[in-house]
Order: sequence, then C-alpha cells, then structure tokens
Amino acid sequence: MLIPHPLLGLRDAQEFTYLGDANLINRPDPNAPNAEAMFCDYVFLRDNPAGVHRELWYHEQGDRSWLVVTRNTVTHEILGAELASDVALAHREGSK
Amino acid sequence: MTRLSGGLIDRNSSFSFTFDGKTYTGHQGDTLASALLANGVRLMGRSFKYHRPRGVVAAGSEEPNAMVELRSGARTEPNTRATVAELYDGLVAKSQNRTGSLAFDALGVNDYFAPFFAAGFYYKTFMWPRAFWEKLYEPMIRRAAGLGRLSMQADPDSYDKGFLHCDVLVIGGGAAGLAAALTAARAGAQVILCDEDFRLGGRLLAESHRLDGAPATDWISTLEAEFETLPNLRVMRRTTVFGVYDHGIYGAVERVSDHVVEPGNKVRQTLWRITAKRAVLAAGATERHIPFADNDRPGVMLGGAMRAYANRWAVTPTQSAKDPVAIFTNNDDGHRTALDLMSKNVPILGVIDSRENAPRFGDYDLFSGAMVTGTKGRLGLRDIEITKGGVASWHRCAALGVSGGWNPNVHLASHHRGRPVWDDTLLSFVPGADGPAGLIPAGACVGLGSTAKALADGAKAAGIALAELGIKTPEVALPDAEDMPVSQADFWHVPGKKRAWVDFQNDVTVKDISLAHKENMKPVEHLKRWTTLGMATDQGKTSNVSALAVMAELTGKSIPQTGTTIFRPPYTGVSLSVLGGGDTGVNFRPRRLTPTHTWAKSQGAEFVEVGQWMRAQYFPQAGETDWRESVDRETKAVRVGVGLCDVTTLGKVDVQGADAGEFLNRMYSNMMGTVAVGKVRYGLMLREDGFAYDDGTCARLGEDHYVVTTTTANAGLVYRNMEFARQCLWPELDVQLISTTDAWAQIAVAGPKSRLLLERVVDEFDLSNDAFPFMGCAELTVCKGLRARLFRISFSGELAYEIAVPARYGNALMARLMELGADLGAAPYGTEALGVLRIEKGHAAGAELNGQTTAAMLGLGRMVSAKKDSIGAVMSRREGLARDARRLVGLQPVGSTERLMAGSHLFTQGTAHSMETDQGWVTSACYSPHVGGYIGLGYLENGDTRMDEEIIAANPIEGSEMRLRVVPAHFVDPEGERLRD
Amino acid sequence: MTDLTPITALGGTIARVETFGALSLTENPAMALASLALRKGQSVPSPFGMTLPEPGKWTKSGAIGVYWMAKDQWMVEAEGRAEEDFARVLKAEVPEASVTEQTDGWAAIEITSSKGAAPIKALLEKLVNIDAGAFTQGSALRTGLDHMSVFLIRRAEDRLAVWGMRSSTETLWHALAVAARRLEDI
Amino acid sequence: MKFSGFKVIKEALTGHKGWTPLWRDPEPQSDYDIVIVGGGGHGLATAFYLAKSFGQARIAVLEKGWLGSGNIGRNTTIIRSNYLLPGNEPFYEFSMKLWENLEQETNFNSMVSQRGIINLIHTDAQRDAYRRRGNAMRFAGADSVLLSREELREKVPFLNYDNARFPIKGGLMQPRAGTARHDGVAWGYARGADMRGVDIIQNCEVTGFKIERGKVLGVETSRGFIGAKKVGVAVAGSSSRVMSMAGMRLPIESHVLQAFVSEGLKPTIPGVITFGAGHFYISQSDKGGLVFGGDIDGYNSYAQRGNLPVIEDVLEGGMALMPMIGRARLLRGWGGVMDMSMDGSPIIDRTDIEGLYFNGGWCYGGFKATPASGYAFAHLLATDRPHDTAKAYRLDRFAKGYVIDERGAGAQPNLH
Repeated sequence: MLIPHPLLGLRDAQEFTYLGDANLINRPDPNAPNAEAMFCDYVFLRDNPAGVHRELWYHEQGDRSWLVVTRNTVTHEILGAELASDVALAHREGSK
Repeated sequence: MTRLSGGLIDRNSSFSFTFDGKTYTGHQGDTLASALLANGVRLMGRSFKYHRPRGVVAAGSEEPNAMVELRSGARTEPNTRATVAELYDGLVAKSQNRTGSLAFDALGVNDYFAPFFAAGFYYKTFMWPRAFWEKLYEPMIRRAAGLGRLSMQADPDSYDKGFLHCDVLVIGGGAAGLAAALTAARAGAQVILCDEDFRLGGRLLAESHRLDGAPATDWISTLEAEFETLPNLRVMRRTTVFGVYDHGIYGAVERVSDHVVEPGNKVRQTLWRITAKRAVLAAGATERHIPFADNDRPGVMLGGAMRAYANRWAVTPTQSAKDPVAIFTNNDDGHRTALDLMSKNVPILGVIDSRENAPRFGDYDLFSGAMVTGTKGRLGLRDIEITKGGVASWHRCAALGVSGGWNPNVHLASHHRGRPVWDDTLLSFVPGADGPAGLIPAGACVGLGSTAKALADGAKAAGIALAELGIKTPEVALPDAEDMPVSQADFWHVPGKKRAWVDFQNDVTVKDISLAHKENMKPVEHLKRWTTLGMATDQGKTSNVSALAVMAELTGKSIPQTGTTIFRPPYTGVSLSVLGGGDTGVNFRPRRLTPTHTWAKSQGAEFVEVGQWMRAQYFPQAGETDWRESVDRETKAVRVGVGLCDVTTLGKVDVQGADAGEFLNRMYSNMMGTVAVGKVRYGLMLREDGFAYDDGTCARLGEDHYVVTTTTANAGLVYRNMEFARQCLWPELDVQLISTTDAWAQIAVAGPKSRLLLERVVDEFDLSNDAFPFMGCAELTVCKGLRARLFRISFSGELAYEIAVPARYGNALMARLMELGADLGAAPYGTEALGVLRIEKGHAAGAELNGQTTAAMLGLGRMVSAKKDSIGAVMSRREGLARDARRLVGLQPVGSTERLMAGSHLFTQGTAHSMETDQGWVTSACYSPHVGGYIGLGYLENGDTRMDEEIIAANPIEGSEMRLRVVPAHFVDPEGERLRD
Repeated sequence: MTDLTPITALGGTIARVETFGALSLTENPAMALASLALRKGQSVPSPFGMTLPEPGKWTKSGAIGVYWMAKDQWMVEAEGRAEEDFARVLKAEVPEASVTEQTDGWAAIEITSSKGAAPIKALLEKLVNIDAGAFTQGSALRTGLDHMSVFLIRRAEDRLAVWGMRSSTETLWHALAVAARRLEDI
Repeated sequence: MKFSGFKVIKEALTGHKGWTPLWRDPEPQSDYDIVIVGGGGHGLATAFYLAKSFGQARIAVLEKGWLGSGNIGRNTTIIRSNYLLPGNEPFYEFSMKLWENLEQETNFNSMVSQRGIINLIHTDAQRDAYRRRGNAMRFAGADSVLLSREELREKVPFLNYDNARFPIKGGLMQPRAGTARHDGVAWGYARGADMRGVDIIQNCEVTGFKIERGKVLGVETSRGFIGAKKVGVAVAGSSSRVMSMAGMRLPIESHVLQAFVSEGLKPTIPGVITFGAGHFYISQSDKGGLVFGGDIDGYNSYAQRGNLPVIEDVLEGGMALMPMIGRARLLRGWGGVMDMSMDGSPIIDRTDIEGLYFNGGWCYGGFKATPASGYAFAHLLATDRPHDTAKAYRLDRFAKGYVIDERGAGAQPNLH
C-alpha cells in the first residue's frame, strides 16, 4: 500500500506503524464523573466499519508524524491523509 | 527423430542435457520440453493420484503434466515445468512422483484401484481404529502424495530484492504488450515491459502469421532495436509479474540466472516490487482442452501447443506417416494447427471437428460432427477412436492436438477479488469491470485474440493509460496483420462412461464432478475442495472452465451461474527463496552493537541478543570452566569492589520545551515534572488500559530539558507513545522529542569502590556524597575534556553511577576505567551478573514487567498518582485490576540446593496442583553468591501478607518440585543504605 | 582535548573504504550532526545564514548541510567537526530552538560513483522503495532499508549519503556492500 | 448413511450409485427454536452439538454464501492447546479432547493428525516463559515437553542451527497438537448436523434482527423473515458488521491474515513448527503442500486479501529458519478476515438483548477452537449458562478489567 503523506507524498505503507480508529485522538476527560466508563469505550470500542474508516498511522521509518488516514477497508482505497496534530488541534478549536 | 524446418532455435549451438540419467542434445532457444520432444521423448511424468503416464500438454506456464526435478544436489528444484525450463548446456532433469522408473512406476497400480479413490473417498474411511490414522493411513497417503522432492539441503544460491517505479507497466510481451510498450515509451513515459519468456513476442513466436508480409520476428527485432534506444523503457525478459497488490504495486520475479548451470557471483533470481501508476495487462490467453475418454496419454496435447512446438521449436511429437497427427477441435483455430503442421510436411490423419458443418480450411481429411471417444497406448498415444454419427472407428495416431477454445488470462485482472464475467460469444470469461484500479487489460486477455486486434488493443490501452496520466499519445503505426474471425461451438466434453480427465495433474475426471454433484458438492468452491480440481500446480489454468461447464450441465444452470473461481497470486509458482530473499544467516535482521563491543570482544565476552542488541552476557576468564563461575565472580566484584557494564541499550529520549515537565507528568504515572534540575527520578509508565508496561528514569538537565530512559526492549514503543501523546493528545503543549539512544555510550560503574574509580576520570568534579548525592545528575567532562553526563543511579543496590560519553569514546572509556580500576578490583560484568544483581535487589525486569502486570502487583501501587491525570491512571482503577491480589515477593528454597527454575508455578502446601489451586509463578531465578544459594522473584496471591510462609514451586514439565520460603523481594541491603552511602 | 582515542561506528580507528566496480563506500566519522526543533510558535530561524529546506530536501552552504527531518525539525551536518561540541555551536545560532547532539547517534556512509548517476540509481533500486529516478540532487528522505531506518541524501548525481543508526552500522555496511558488489559489472 | 471403508469398497464395486447428498438444501421454515447465524466451523459445530448433546430440535444455520466459506476454509489448519492463562488453557484443552474424538463422533474423516507442534526457543528468558506455559498446560491436563537444543535437533534436523540470527536453543512441544483438514471439519459437522435434522440454509444472508422490547424475535434475511426464540451469532470476521445490525459495538477489529501453500512435495516437515522471532510457522498437508503463515497484515480490513510486504516477511522468516525449503515454490496465498479482539481472546456470551447470543473475537486462533467453541456456545444457548471452560469469555471483562491477554500487548488488536 501507499500512504499519501501530506508533506512527503506517496510513501510505502511499510514505513508506517498502524494504530487504528482515529477516535483515539479524542481522549475522554479524566475528571468526568463517568470517566472510567468513557475510557473503557474509548480504549475498547473502536470503529470497525466495512467501508470508509478514519485511522491512525505513524510514520515510524519516516518523519515520525502521526497521520489520520481515510481508507476504505473493503477496497483499501485511500481517500485522504492529514497530520494528526492538525486534526487534533482543529478538534480542540471546534469543541471550544 | 529429426527436427522440422524453420523455428527459432540456434541450430549452430549444441546443448547436452540429461533426463533420468540419459543424455540428449538440444539447441539454444529450446525449452526442456521442446528438446525432449525433439529427442522423441513423450513420457515425462506421472500423475498425482493414479500415477498415470503423462507427457507434455502445453507449451507455456500452464503445463500440468511435464513436471520434473531440475538440477541436482542442493540446487534440486522440484515441480519444474519442462515447458518453461530454458535449455542450457549441462542441464540435468529427472522425472518425479514415481516408485521405480518412469516407465514402470510401481504406484501405477493405483490406477487399477481408481474406483476406490473416487472424489472425497478419504473423508469416508480410515476412521477405525482411531490410532491407525497417524500410524498407518496418513503416512501411507503422505508418501504417495506430493510430487517432487526437496533436497533437504539449504539453498546455496543468493537472491535479491528491488524496487522499481514507473508510469506504465506492461505485463506481457506479445502482440498487445509490444504495441502498448512501444506507444507508451514513444510518448516519453517511464515504462517497464515484463515478459515471462526469455524471448519477446509471446504468441507471435508460436504462429506462422506474417506482419507487413514478413515473418513476425522481423517486426519484433526492429522493435527491440528501437527499445534499446529508449532510456525511459526498461525491458525485463524472464520476468513474471505474479501478483497485483494495493495501490498499483506489482510483484515480479526476474529469473536472472536460471538459464545457466550455476549463478556464479550473480543472484539466481530477483524479486521486484514495481510501483506503477498504470499497468497494461497483456497476458494473452490459455487454450483449454476437451475431456474425452482416456484423454491423458502422452501424445495428447493442446492444439495451440502443438502448433507452437512446430513453429517456434521446429518439433512435433511424431513425423511418421504410419503414426500421424490428428486434431480434435470444436472451433476454427484447431484447423490452423493442421495447416501449420502440413506446411512443415507433418503427416496428418485429419481434423475431427465436433461441429456438424465444420468449415474446411485446407486439404486434409475432415471428420465433421465427430468426436474422439477413446485412446490406446500404454506409455504414449498409439490409437484414437473417432465416433461420427454413432459409428466408432479406431485409427493409428501418435499425437493428438485438442482445441477447446481459448481462455483469456484474466488472472491478474481478478486479483483484487474481482469477478471475471462470461462472454457468450467468446464462450469464455473475460476480465470484469471491478479489477484492480489502474490495471487495463488488453488483447487476447480480453478476448481480442487476432493479431491485428491484439496489436490495436495494446496501443489503445497504452493510450488510455497515457491519457489518464496526462501524457499525450503519439501516433504509432502498427503492422498489417492477420485478423481472421474464429467461430467456435458450445461443446465442452465428450460424453461417455470411461474416465475423461478434466484436471490432468490431480486426476480429476468428469465422473468425479458428477459424483460431487450427486453428493451436493455443487457450489464451485465445494466442487474444487471435494475433488481437488484446480488445486494442482497449474491452479486450474487448463481445467477450471471445462469443469464449470460439466457442473453447469449437471445442474442445468449456465456456466456463469455455476460460478467462477477466485484468482489469487501468484500467477505461477514463485520460489520461496526469492520471496524470502536477502540474508538468511546472521544478517537476517539488523544487529545493534554497543559502543564497547570491540572491547568486549577483545576480552572474550560471550554475547547474547537483547532486543536487537548484542550484549556481553559474561566475560569468562582463564581457568573458569562454567558460565556460573564467571557470573558469580562478576557479581561479587560489584558487591565488594567495582563493576563495569555497558548499559547503552537502554532507550534514551531527549525531551525539551516549555511544557516538557507537564508532558512528562502525563506520560508517567508518578509526578515527574517536579524533579529538580540536576536530579533523577524513577518513573513508571502505564498503558492507557491501566497495566504497567515500562519503567525507567528521568533526569532533568535544565529548566526545560529532560532525558528519559526506557527499558531496552521498549525503547521504540515508548518513543512512539510519546509522539502519539505529543501530536495527537496534547498538540497544544510545547514539547520537542528526539531519540538519543545511540548517541551516548553509557556505562554503569557499580560497587562500593565506584566513587573511587570515577574520581580518577572526572575533570574537577566533586563526587562526594554531599555534592553529588544519590539520584543526582550532571553534565561534566572526563579524561581531560571529554564531554560527559553522570547519573547517580543504581540497579544493583550498591553505590553506583552511570556515566555517558559520546558513543565513539565508549570503547576507550571502558578500557580506561578498567586500567585505572585494576587496583580496586574493577571487573566488567555482563547481562547475567546484571540479572543476578537486580534479582538480589528485587528490581523488576522484563519477566516481571511483561505487559500483564499492574503497578500494585509490582508493589508500586502508590506510584500511580491520584493527584493528576496520566496515561492509564483512570483505567488502572478498574475492578479487575484493583482486585488482583498477586504481589511480587522474594523466594528462597528451603532444604534444597537444587536449581530453582523460573517458570515454576507456586502452590500452597498440601494442595493438589491444578489450575484452580495455582497461586502464582516464579518470574526470575538465579544463584545468588550474596545469599549463597538460589533465590527467586515471583508473583504470589496475597504475597505481601505471606512472609515466611513455606510454599511449593512445582515444575512438572521438568519433573522437579521444591519448597520455598516467601521473603521480601530485597535480598541485599533492604534499607537501601549502600546506594545512598 | 581528551586523551581517549575514539573509534568509528564500524569499530576502526580510521574510516572504512571499499570499492566495488564504479561504486565506492566510505565511512565518514568526521561529520558532526545535531538536530534542531522549533519551539511552539517560534519563527523559522536561519542558522549559519541558511534557509532551512522544505520536506524531502537537503541544502548545503560551505561545510554545513541541512536536511528536513520532520515538521519543524531539521538535521544539521557539519563536515569535519565531529570532535567539536557541534550542538553547542548550533544552539548559539538558534538560541530559542531545541537542539540535540546527534553526531554519534548516527553514522554517515558516503557513496560515490565513478560512472555518473546510473550506478547510484541501480543501487537505490536494490535497497529502498523510492523512485530512484526522481531522487535527484538535493533530495533527502528517511526510509527503511533492510529493516533499518536510514536517511538518504543525494548530494550530487554521482554521490549519495546514507545516515544510519550508529549501533547497526555493521549491518548497514553489509547491506550496502552486498548490493554494490552485485552491481560490479554495471 | 454411515460412512465406512466397507461402504467405500461396496460403492467402488457397484459404480458409486449409492452415494447421497452430504446434506440437504432445505427451504427455510417460518421459525425455529434456535437460529445460528453463520455457517462456518463454529456455527456448524454449535448446531451439531445443540442437536447431538443438548437434545435441541428445530435448529437452523443461516449462511450467506456456501457453507464453510469463511475462515474455516482459509486457515492453516493447526490444532493445539498450548496456552498460558487460566481463562484460555482449559478451554483449548477441552477443544483438543473433542478433536481427538471428532471423526468417530461425526462419522466423517476430518483427518485430525496429532503430529505435534514445536514453538522454538531463542533466549533464556523465552525458555523461562515457555517453562511457565508448559507447566500451566500440565496443570490443565494438557501435555507439554520442554526440548533441549539437542532433542530438538534430533526431531527437526533441517533447521538453521549454526548460522542463525536468532540462535535456536530448544523448543516447547505439545505432542498431541497437530493439524486437521479444515474443509473436512466443516463438512463433518454440517453432515452430522443435517443428519440430526438441522436445516443448513446456504445463500441466506442475514440483513437485520427483529428486536422488540429488548428481546430478539428473529432475523431478516435475503430469503425473508425467519422467526427464532434464540439467535446465536457466530460470524467471526464479520462480527462487528452483523452485531451493528443489533445496535452493538464490539471490542473487535477486523484484520486480514494471510496464509500460503507451496506446491506438493514428498514428506518434508513432520509436525507444526513455529518461529516467533521470525514471524513464521509451517506444517505440511497430507497432499504434500507446505502450509505456512506469519503475522496479520496489521490494518483494519475486510478485503480477504493481503499485501506483498507480509508475504516477504513470512518467507524471510521461513528462509532464515529452514533454508532448505527455498527451492519449493509458493503456489497460492489467501487472506482471511480475523475478528481481532482487544485482548487477543474470544468472546462467548449473552448480550444485553434477550435471546441474542454472541460468539466471536477468535483472532487468528479460531480453527483450533472450533469443537469447544461449538460445544460451549451450544451449552450457553441451550442452558443459558456458560460452559465451565468458557466462563472467562465474557463481554464485560473489558470494562471490568478481567482481560485475558496472553501476549501482554494491551488493547492493540494488531499485536495479538
């Protein structure tokens, strides 16, 4: 597979380490009253669609960036990739 | 036997080769199959199940029968298709799957018992008595099964891997592929043309068609000359593209030196991973046969193959007017074989055409509306039975060409689970629209089989690829070529009671399919798995469609309703060694060497692999006969004098930034950001699920500068997790990370005399306890100006330091410390002594910190701060983790001097030993010179409340059992006075 | 100046050199290396008066080379200055940024070709999954090579530098030498 | 019809006229007592044991394709019970015992072949870990042997003992482990279930659940609504997809695992050998093909096909371990979609929806579990109580922290 790195262009997927569901960016509030339940959902109940999936890849043998890659799990077609730090910061802005 | 006229062999060359020990000669340009045929050899192998005599069927990679063991000794290569084995001088081949000689195979007796070996018979028997399966039935089956034999010796050749990138990859160098490559290359695109053959041309080489009125080879030669001048085109002969992978990545194997006796200093094969923006699949078509009674005798071959042998290799299985050649066909193409053979003066019995009003194309006997209904000949075809209008007659015939129509090679176009679609006109499957993205099939593999159509379609496909890439397509003049329509009958097999083979290699007959139908194994995948149809080395290339037709007939459905099989890589078999490629020995994976490796080697150290690192395990000295002796000595040196150990392998991460402290607070379970400048703190890291996974230290070198150390094994993982936290969880923090593991040689200097020794190397630095206390750190210089970092930390429980210098100086520093410490009893120690020292001190390592343990189990429950958030803190409080009552304890044998084995399980005295009564296990154990006996660490249920209890350590796998006393997990200096001294 | 004698990443006291046909491999222990990372919100500095390169690029000015490593992070090389505290020198140039000593974290192997670009391209094709034809002068990339992580820098048409982790230099050299040897007849 | 050697001989002599379908192709009835979703190994085994051991009638198995088309038909056929943790080991040992009587129980030769499995040891730490595991196996009634390097060399002399990057120091062996003919297992259970009245309905895809007031009433299918008192879902590979139709999220990711077979060869490899350090395991089928595999591709996928890097990784391991296989050829590779659970262990449990039961999360180890999984699921469906050996396979173990994590890798499915 080839990952379209937003800074480096198409890179061999072998340079990357896979983590999973991009929702892992959205770590729950540890001070929430139901924090334990929220953390259990966050850690264990991840998206697993047969179709378009937003997921985290780490460019371990490259620039060490974490990417959010949008990929179809049935065809493996990749629809886009963003720097996870951009996604995380944008999410923060959005939730403010 | 003499050759025919013409052909593409170099008659001036003479290659000597052997088959089953007999010597023959052939020519450059021959395959093993063509050379054997030229020498009158028709019998080349035995079938899988019935051990029936078999000869060559095809002229390409689809060959199911002519499988040989090529080469000898460690280079023996079983199951090699003689049809694609390029002949070279000195080639050695043997037939396979025979007991005795090829002509008198003892297991040929299986054929007489064929009725007992019907499809799926083994699922129904061999069940009683139970034990006989492994002892009797299965070994018998295994011996009879299989085809070739491995030498059982290591492959002596070397293999390469490589990566290529291009705009357009053209797969197949036949008419369509050549036109595509020419078009794309003239457009200036980066083009790669791969062909599995050793000569470009594909089917053009096998036909007598002319291009622009001249032999096709003229056009090919002109093209090859032009190709040489195009730097943007790479032509790869002997290269099979075997699979299509995601995002335009193609797997290909180049047979670099399979056409020579030995590769010499070259590799045998290269695995290429080709990344192509677009690809043109010009893989051609494969002819199918027509099952009829006893259709598997040597001499019965595909009509197109017979034509290829005559035209390209100038051979035919028979040239005797007494034993002529016959053609059995359901289509026009079969007649071409007859015409080509006649043009080379090969005697023809006639063309048997299943069609009632079969057309005639030349002056030969035509049997219209006729079928071949039987054959005779023990080791090769002698007679055929022709039935016409219900009347059967026998005819002498030594070779029969069978033409059942052509199947487009849809293989690669279907690798992404795309389904080929049925074409009612072509009576075959063609590539579906859901093929791999960027792959454009063209020519005979989409059913455009005439030379003119293939040429035009190849150029058109290249044009599509170029347009998609935004490259202008040039006008390319293609030669005038044959464009004859081919008509064909919907005729799939000859009905009859005798066995008619569908899958030659695996001995699957029409009857087997009929039995599968009867037993409700109707879905095509069930049919395949029940009968083994299509599972042979040719993967059903010549048989699948015929089998579907037979099943369709039985179920009353159409062929596409009956199903298609799923095509999976590889297109043809790929040697395991080229896929494995690269180094198989000590360089199989990288080895990391410590900065003091050279020195340790010079001291005769034994090395052990830890993570990717090679670490000194112990340093045997003259007179020491046993590793324990060395380890005991090294351990004692640390306890009474000073020991030196390279600890560079611990991961080091440089953490800087205004928020570095806050960031570390969130990474570690304990408070870390508050460690003072010039101090070190021990830290524990949890996974987000609350389990402990790594520990280490964090030194604060400056206001916003920390150095984190990790365990050797987890260095990469901790770094990855820190980057995850930095980029994904808390991108607002000002933190910069970089690994510095390799940059610094770090040496532990441990033991009561460590301060004395260090004082001899530091440049004007006060090492006194007051000036540089336990858990202090500093940047300084040593050995007259070498920059260094010093940490006062201890893994052994002794007064100890770790000193770090630029890695290039590690070796020299180690030597210097040894030299200066000679009078202090300085000794190097390896990982074994390190292990003993830490067990004596009760420090956890990999065996205790195995990803399944909680902070509480380690006795570090209080290190999970409740005052702040950190990774894993919330989930560490879950019920299951909180209730886990196992605790790390020390263990000491009672009344036994036997070795305590890590991995023993712990039981309360007097209980039966079972999973239910299991109380824990011994995580680490060693001989402790300090204690004077074996000691261990282990996790024990409620261990913290069971001090002094005697328990049982059971190790049934090695038949041992001993009593242990539960003690605190500190065998040395429990108050920790020494390290603070 | 310390009285300790350093060794190269390959364990010798002098740099290793090996030649295979058109290709020569040379260990370069004299090259200093330090990383430079921007603090949050910091404007991009110009150390030694140089413009820091874009992703995938390497630039050079005098004895100083700089290549992109990651977002807001670069590696700065300095020819012949391995024995200096080069990180300190760099830090003085970019006092606001985070600088980390890397000279001994990595080891440079310089590869030169006596027959122009073709042998370098052929070598790259056997080692790394990059488009070797497009990896022109000034390109720099971190990628995997035989299960190791390396930086590749195309210093010139006929020159390639491979920076590998110091501890696995022996394995890296082996991989490069084997590949170069198999290209001897190019 | 009873299968036997006698029957085979009789049919051979009388022209194979007497064979009958291995199973019927019944039309679905309007309702059943128990509907099993998924006609793979686990679903068929569940139906078989429900009918045979738990006296249940009116059972249907619904399969969207052809029976056995899931992972039962695309795996490396290994059976073993060499687990460490108390949540797992008794279950897999129970499975081993069922394997040992499978053929007699189903009257179908599934070619259960106990030729042993060896896990190689490369370091002293690994030997300690395997000693702990081997002992745990003993305490659960399984068999285990710790082999020295010399003992190993005698059994498998063809490994790379002298020039290996990861030196071979011994092995943990389970002699009773081995392989079984994967399709034969599905067929044996299918035929056995069919003979006991179970309706196996192929080409019948479940498209939804009918759930009212928290209770399941049946399933919507491509062949219409089928009512059911209880519905058991055993669709590993598609678990998330199917259970989402009941509104459930699962601690499971779908990943592709590739496996490979070589061309047929005369006997080469005696049992199963696993080379953890090189991500490679291998055995040889009765037909002669070397059957081998390695790690999962590592990213979520439903594609049933994998990519080249894993193929190379597997073969690099293979060649480093046993360079004598190099001259054989890869014939075919395939990919199966695995239910990779968050702790690497399976789930057999009730759900919050009354009458809806779930069986999945088998990771890459579902084949060996087939008999016990079927039995335990049948037990749960029939009695509403978990089978003794499957008590730990609860859905709530994740939230509560009772994970069964053999590898200690945490909630990272692609590392299990």
